[in-house]
Amino acid sequence: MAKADLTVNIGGLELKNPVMTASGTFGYGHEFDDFIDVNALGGIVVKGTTLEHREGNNYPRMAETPAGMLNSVGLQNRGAAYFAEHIYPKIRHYATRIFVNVSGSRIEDYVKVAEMMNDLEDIPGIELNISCPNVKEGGMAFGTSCPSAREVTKAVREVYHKHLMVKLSPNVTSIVEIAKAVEGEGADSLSLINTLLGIAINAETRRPVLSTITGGLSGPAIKPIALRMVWQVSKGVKIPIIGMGGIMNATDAIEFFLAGATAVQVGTANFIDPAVTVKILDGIAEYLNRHNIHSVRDLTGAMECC
Amino acid sequence: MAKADLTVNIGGLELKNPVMTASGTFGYGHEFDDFIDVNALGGIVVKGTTLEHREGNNYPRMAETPAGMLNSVGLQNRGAAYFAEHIYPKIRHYATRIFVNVSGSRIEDYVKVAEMMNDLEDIPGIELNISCPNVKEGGMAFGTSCPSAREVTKAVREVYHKHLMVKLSPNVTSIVEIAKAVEGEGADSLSLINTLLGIAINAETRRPVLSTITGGLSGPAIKPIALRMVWQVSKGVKIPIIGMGGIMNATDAIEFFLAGATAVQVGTANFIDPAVTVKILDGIAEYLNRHNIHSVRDLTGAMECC
Amino acid sequence: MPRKTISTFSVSEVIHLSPDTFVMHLQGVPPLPEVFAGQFAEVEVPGSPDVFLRRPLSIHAADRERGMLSFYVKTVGKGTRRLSELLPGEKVSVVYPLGNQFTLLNSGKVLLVAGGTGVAPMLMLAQSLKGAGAEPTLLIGGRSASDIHVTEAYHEAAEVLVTTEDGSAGIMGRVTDHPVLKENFDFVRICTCGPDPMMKALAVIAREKHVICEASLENTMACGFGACLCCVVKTTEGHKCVCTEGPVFDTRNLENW
Amino acid sequence: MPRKTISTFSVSEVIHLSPDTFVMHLQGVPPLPEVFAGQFAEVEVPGSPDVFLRRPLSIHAADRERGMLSFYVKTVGKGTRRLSELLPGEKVSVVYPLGNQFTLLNSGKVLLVAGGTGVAPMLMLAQSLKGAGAEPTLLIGGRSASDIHVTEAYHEAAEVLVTTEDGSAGIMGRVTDHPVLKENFDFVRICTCGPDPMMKALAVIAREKHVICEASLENTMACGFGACLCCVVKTTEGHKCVCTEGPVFDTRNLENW
Ligand SMILES: Cc1cc2nc3c(=O)[nH]c(=O)nc-3n(C[C@H](O)[C@H](O)[C@H](O)COP(=O)(O)OP(=O)(O)OC[C@H]3O[C@@H](n4cnc5c(N)ncnc54)[C@H](O)[C@@H]3O)c2cc1C
Ligand SMILES: Cc1cc2nc3c(=O)[nH]c(=O)nc-3n(C[C@H](O)[C@H](O)[C@H](O)COP(=O)(O)OP(=O)(O)OC[C@H]3O[C@@H](n4cnc5c(N)ncnc54)[C@H](O)[C@@H]3O)c2cc1C
Ligand SMILES: Cc1cc2nc3c(=O)[nH]c(=O)nc-3n(C[C@H](O)[C@H](O)[C@H](O)COP(=O)(O)O)c2cc1C
Ligand SMILES: Cc1cc2nc3c(=O)[nH]c(=O)nc-3n(C[C@H](O)[C@H](O)[C@H](O)COP(=O)(O)O)c2cc1C
Ligand code: FES
Ligand code: FES
Repeated sequence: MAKADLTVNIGGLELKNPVMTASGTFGYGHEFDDFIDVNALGGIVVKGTTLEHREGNNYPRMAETPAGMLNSVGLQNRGAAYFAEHIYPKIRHYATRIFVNVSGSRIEDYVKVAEMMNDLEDIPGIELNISCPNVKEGGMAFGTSCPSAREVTKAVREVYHKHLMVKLSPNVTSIVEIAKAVEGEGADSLSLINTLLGIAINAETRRPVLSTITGGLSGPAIKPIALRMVWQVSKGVKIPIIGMGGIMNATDAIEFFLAGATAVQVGTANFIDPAVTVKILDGIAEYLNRHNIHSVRDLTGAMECC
Repeated sequence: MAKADLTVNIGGLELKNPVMTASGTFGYGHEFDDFIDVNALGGIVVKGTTLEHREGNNYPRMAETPAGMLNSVGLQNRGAAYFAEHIYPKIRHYATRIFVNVSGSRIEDYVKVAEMMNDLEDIPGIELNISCPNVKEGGMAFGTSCPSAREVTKAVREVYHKHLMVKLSPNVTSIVEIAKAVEGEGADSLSLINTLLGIAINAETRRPVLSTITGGLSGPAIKPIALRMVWQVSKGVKIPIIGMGGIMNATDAIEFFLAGATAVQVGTANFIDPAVTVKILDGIAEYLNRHNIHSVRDLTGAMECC
Repeated sequence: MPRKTISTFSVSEVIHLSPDTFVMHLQGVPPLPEVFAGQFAEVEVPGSPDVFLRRPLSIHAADRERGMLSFYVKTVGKGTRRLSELLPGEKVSVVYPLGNQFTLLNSGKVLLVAGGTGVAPMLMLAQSLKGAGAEPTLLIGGRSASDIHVTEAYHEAAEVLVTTEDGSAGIMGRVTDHPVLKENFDFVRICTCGPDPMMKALAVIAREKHVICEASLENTMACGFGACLCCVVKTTEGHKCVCTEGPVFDTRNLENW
Repeated sequence: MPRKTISTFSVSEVIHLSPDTFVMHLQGVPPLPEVFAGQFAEVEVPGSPDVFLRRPLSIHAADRERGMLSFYVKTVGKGTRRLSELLPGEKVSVVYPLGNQFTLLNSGKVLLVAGGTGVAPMLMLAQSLKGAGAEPTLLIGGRSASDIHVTEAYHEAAEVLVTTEDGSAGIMGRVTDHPVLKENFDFVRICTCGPDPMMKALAVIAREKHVICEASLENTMACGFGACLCCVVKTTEGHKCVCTEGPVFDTRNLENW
């Protein structure tokens, strides 16, 4: 039979396949050059980029949890100008779509970074991170109320002319309301979910494991919640959804498509198997062939239930 | 050294120890008679009881997930009157505190069941379940907004004269606000967390695993989230907290005490090891002895961080 | 009913009958509690990162005095795969005996019908029926000869009949195609375990023949002993737990059967 | 630096040196990539329900031609416990070689100081230094004689000195009490791996003696190759990843050392 068609289209932007990497889990891509051909991926989202250089939170920043982990990196990065000058030139020639995850504490900062990203020719889009649970002000605060989610999306939309993906927080009562608010302000796509706020405690020392006490939970533990949110949001909005949360293999990725995602991002799994993304790609192709499905696009929202 | 003191006091009600069982995971207690001495426990919460008999949701009601499970039992029970007449007489003589988990879809129903429970001498308290994610109306809807949480607590408090524990939903933006609202209406204690809303999908059949599509996620996967919520709520309210979510062993239970819980409930772990509760009890005593701590009460909120 | 226990067994042998079917023999501390035909166990899957819950498996054989418990298992997913790889000496925790049992008639011809791993409880059932005074006939269906693993013990306990879909053993077709269900049907009861469609077809035949059909169900379970209410089946009296009020049901009591 | 790889090894032997210390020998497909003293690997913990992430372990020995990789491990928790129980033939996935390395001086006396499992990278380091033309002295500290496992290979590569807290082997006290650090200190450099307080004390001594101290850190890690930014240490130039810019640091660059 014909080779499976893996191309997808997220709001006008074509990806050669639906497997992207999640911000903060894939560095700038080149960290994986020894393990895989990064060009094989549908897209990569580089780590959270803020206007200014940030040192991030103090060590320890990581705690292993059942089928998952907590992190409190806290957006450590060299700032948007450094990215544009020093990192972008090194990675722009990857034959994959590179998205910059734009993070911040103030709306003006988001706007400034977004403006700077307009000028980077080989950056076809940004992922607006309004859901980082690991910084004191801003971050998640924007993503957990409709008015603030609306406000920051609107401000960035006004200045940013390419693909605007907005990344939603799962730490909310109704993610659909936030999704609709953001869609209403002109987002081109939605990515979800960011991490769930959690704590790990060391019973022997009677201290929190993380320097920040709370951190963001990722990994397979959160997959059922992520699938539910993708499914709910896909019923509530028209723009495409990029699903993530605990994807470890092709079957997990397919579940996200069935729930309503057009593409997926792989996060924590990269730490455990740095070649996992290409294995997921192969597995998706194998699934499509085995089920005689021509295009991966036919899986989006194809869960039979209602 | 002296034997560890395991007694705890939840808002005036003394428990012989802090290990209780979670509603819906321990039947009416007698299901465990072959495995453990139920009288050894600090308390048991019997399954969700509604005014009328309920058939619950259709099969399948269960999906295994990474380090957890989804359920959509949907409050199957014979109704409060049946409980009072046929079940209560059989279990009232357990030498442990028996709490009835009162569930419903309408405020009048909660109130009627609570009233009936007043008369059951050997039921020292009820757990008001405003957080069930598995029924169409009511349940979780009450627990995810402050006004409705306040309203139902107030109505039940007016008629119920014994210990009123209110069980909170984790599917909210700010569990602290809900907790404060409920405390303000006179709850004696808070129990948290109920399950997180999730989905499991069978990629091969392209169908949801559960008949209801969504279900409630429990087990170790949710422990970091539960610990975080217990910690947040314990900083925001003065009434005691009964913590739960993924407790599998004594170390997990101790983490909940450190985060701010006065007692704990063990849920899903009972399915995997029906004797787990007494092992947890032994483990807590061993921990106290090893650390030279006289009373388990000294662990509550003892996480050193701030 | 005997008391339920949680016991630790040690693997004595895993015998592979075919690429996806194996018998697992466990050694415990005798004497074991009494076990009845049709009862099951909730078996731990040790050392498996992906498996959270125990797995329900019918008790295939139990030797009280020697402390042996056996399971007849088909590899269908991660848990059964891991069980198939267990090495002698590995420890496995087992919660058992669980559930009700097939009715042990003490006279008359009883037809046992097994499809796939539905054969698991059938040897013990045949032996028990024969011991009680009934005359068991065991009809086993599979896709091909490699699915049928009938040892001497089966022939000692029952008259054994076989169907295979490809005709490579016994009569070609499905169990429901076997002549024993058609001409001269002289059984007083049918006991069955296997895929739902097969058992439903047998329930229909039993109704036509005016005999009782007992079917053993395999609903997914979280606990296995009545605590979670996840395993329900719709009966004429509402939802019943397969783990405590089953797994064996009189099919007349099942809705839509 | 050699390319990093993910490779599957098979356990050839787990040798228990004491109740909580073992050496794990793995067999891979030769030739292995070149490995330098101080580098580490991210080792899968196979078949463990409680372990989600890989575990970082220093490479204790590597034989490129024969395809052997060895680790020197202390059992401290669930992951290391499971590794200690691996049986010959079990498969383990390893991501390596990771991190930088100790500086290989080609002349002068170099003092290597190891505490606890800090001894893991020290044999290879001593051998490499000796091969390069330097003169290594290896000072190993433990609680008692049963913590010290010095084989002939150590004596061939370095002069070996020992301290134990209870005096059951070598000099009584901690490594920092050893006279070699006091009188006639004629080392050009200190290389150390072990508990932070020990390494910090050595950094202070090195500063007094006006020599460089290289310390190998063991921060908790999620990835091991620079992707997660979880393993940072504060340096004079801000946060640096221990997994890519370390694990070996010149202690002058570490804040509060
Ligand atoms: C009372 C009872 C007795 C049983 N006796 C036996 C026996 O003697 N021998 C035997 O081989 N099996 C028996 N089973 C079935 C057995 O429990 C399942 O095959 C097993 O749990 C699958 O586990 P797994 O991890 O290998 O599969 P998983 O990886 O969990 O699942 C693999 C696939 O099988 C499906 N599946 C899993 N369990 C069931 C189920 N119970 N019903 C329908 N689909 C399911 C899943 O949805 C999935 O698609 C019995 C089940 C019950 C309830
Ligand atoms: C670069 C590097 C090289 C290492 N080399 C070796 C080696 O050669 N031999 C060896 O035995 N160990 C080495 N370690 C330490 C080793 O990685 C940990 O001991 C191991 O990960 C513990 O896993 P576990 O599952 O047994 O413990 P867990 O069950 O995860 O934890 C048990 C206890 O140990 C604590 N703990 C775990 N890891 C660390 C850590 N990195 N720092 C401080 N506390 C920790 C936990 O907080 C917990 O209290 C190295 C670490 C790093 C980063
Ligand atoms: C170590 C780490 C760092 C992360 N950093 C960021 C970040 O900078 N920006 C962001 O939007 N999300 C960040 N995330 C969240 C991930 O992009 C992703 O949303 C989340 O981990 C869920 O996916 P997963 O379960 O596949 O990891 C980070 C996650 C981890 C584990
Ligand atoms: C099968 C099942 C049934 C449940 N039924 C109820 C219920 O009737 N009422 C209720 O308040 N919580 C119910 N719960 C939620 C538990 O009481 C508990 O809040 C949750 O499972 C988290 O704890 P755990 O991770 O220890 O299981 C149920 C949970 C499970 C798994
Ligand atoms: S499996 Fe839990 S009640 Fe039947
Ligand atoms: S461990 Fe991931 S960056 Fe160092």
